[in-house]
Amino acid sequence: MSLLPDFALMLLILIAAVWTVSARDRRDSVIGFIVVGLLLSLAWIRLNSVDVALTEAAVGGGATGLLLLRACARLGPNETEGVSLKVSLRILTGVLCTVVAVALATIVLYPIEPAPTLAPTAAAHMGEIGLGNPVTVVLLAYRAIDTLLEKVVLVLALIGVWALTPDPLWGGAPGSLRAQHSSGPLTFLAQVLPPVGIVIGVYLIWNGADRPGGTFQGGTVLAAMWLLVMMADLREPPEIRLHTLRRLVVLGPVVFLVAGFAGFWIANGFLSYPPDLAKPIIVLVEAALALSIAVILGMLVAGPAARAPR
Amino acid sequence: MSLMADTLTIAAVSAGLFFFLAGTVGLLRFPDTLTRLHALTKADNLGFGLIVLGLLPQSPDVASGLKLVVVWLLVQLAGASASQLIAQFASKGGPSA
Amino acid sequence: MPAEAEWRQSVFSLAALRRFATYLALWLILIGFNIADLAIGVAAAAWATIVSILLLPVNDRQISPLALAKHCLRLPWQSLVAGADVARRALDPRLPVQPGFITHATGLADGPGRNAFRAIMSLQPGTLPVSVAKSGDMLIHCLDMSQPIAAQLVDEEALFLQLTKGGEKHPKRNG
Amino acid sequence: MIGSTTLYGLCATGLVAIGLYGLVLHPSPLRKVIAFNLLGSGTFILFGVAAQRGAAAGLLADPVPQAMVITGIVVAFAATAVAVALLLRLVESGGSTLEPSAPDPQDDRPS
Repeated sequence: MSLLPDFALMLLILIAAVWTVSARDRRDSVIGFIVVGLLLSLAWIRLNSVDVALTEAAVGGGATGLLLLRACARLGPNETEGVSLKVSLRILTGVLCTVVAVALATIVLYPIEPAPTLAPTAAAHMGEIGLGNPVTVVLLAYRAIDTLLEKVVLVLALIGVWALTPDPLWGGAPGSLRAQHSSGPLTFLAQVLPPVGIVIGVYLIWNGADRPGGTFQGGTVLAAMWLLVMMADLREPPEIRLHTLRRLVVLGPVVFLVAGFAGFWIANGFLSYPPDLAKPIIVLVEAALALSIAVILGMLVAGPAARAPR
Repeated sequence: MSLMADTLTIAAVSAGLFFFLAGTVGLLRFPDTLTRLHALTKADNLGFGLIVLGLLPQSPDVASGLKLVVVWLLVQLAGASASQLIAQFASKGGPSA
Repeated sequence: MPAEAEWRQSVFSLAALRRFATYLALWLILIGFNIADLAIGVAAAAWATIVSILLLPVNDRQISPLALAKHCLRLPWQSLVAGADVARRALDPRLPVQPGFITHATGLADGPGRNAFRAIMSLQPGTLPVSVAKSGDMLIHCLDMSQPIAAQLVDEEALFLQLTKGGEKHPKRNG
Repeated sequence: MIGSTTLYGLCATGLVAIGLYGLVLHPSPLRKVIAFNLLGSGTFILFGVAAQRGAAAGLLADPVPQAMVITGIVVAFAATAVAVALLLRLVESGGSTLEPSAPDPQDDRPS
């Protein structure tokens, strides 16, 4: 098989990365980063990791890109000076980076043989649980504890962002995400696309049990639809004191924890499921997690409250 | 049968690539942002459509083919929306608005 | 007026049903027909329909499915003409473009209808809608001013208006 | 003979180096956050290379590193969101000299 496409992709990724770091303007740098994210999702497909490719495209390029673009808009148009650093410092940093790169490249070029793998263990779990997507099996059964903690990290991150609200505004709504000038095409897109996005998001979540897809990817699609509606100014971001919002944020982790503790008396320990109930439990947990992810990602992009509660 | 399908695929995908190339040439040669948008939206849209058309005979069942058509429709919507938004943004500094 | 209310009710449920069917069809295309999946699909389509109605309220203008199908069939053809047109100009060594703006006084009211029309125009050969003034004057960027674009726009709008029927019967607007 | 997996490994190496360079040298906090994300992406691709090499038992790639990367991407996003929120708060309260403070006309916050 020819290496040419891979080589071209690698070159494009590196060029976009250099652009991202070297661009003068802040916004150009963010756009470079989004391009890197999209190219990386192609690389993930070449690495036979379709689940990761979907996540990278949705979260790595899409959600992070939107977050950074908003930050650019808030920070004003111009990059400050200060790019002119001492040449000696640049050379020193260059040497440091080269050393790191050479060390990593050595590991890549002379890897351990045979390659360590946990694939057989994961495959054995697949049979027990009856799901067809090995990545979902790892995320929700074999290494469910990691996923649970990651959900807690998401909730903590949201609490961290909300905690930056100035005191008088506590409980209010985040600043409007509206684009500066209301415009027909954006409104139209925000009216037509979200229902389609909902069907696709639910499809990704549901289908993730057996084929590529899952809670992260589906949840991000749902979050993106919500953000699109807020950007087109069809709906305002909700006030962060709303109980419904807060319940949705913790719904996923709570359902996950309940399922985990239930393992003590319906199976043999924390986060273990009885074989015949495993699939329904996992699907239930996935649905709750996806809803929470959608809400958390949306609110993370929206940022801390910027308006006093009404 | 399979030969005909393959021929159609090769022809349509090549034509699609040609239009992507033409769109890129337009992007480089056309004089201003709005004109370049024409090149991007129209030529690339057609290029993408032809690639989808070329892949249709290769899809294993009707559902996969329809999926490709759905993707095509979504890209049309995205292209139409994005080009108008960029046009609106680009013309802010330009004549009238 | 009970007759009026009843008429509205039937329009509403018909439109909602049609949207629901569209989203369910999308689900079936994505995942294939399967009884176990269908329950989830129905729920997803119902959720999508509710969101769709919240974002884009059903109004009295109904779209006739036949006209919509006819319009959709024109889409690939237009894409072909538009792409070939741009490709020809881009690859011609003389670069035959005469860019410029024209204004088109549209009769469409502000709303989804006009936005859909703009989207279609942006896919048409040689035209790219830029903005719409309050008065309804649509500013359109053209690739080649020597083409009879103004007349073409009027034709397109007439064709677009065929999509909706019954709009005149109940001019009471709804969003 | 270099295979495509090794090629992506080298690409990841480059990403890590470029990201590290930007992280160390850029004075602007937002640019540091972006560079850090590049560094992270490179690390993730290294996991992808490990996953690809660990293909066994009929699976195209080892699912364990893949699952870890999915978790990692989401956590990286959450960390970026917190960093950006901190940065904006710092700038808006006038605490930074590096980022020029720009009052946002579309936010009706009382200041």
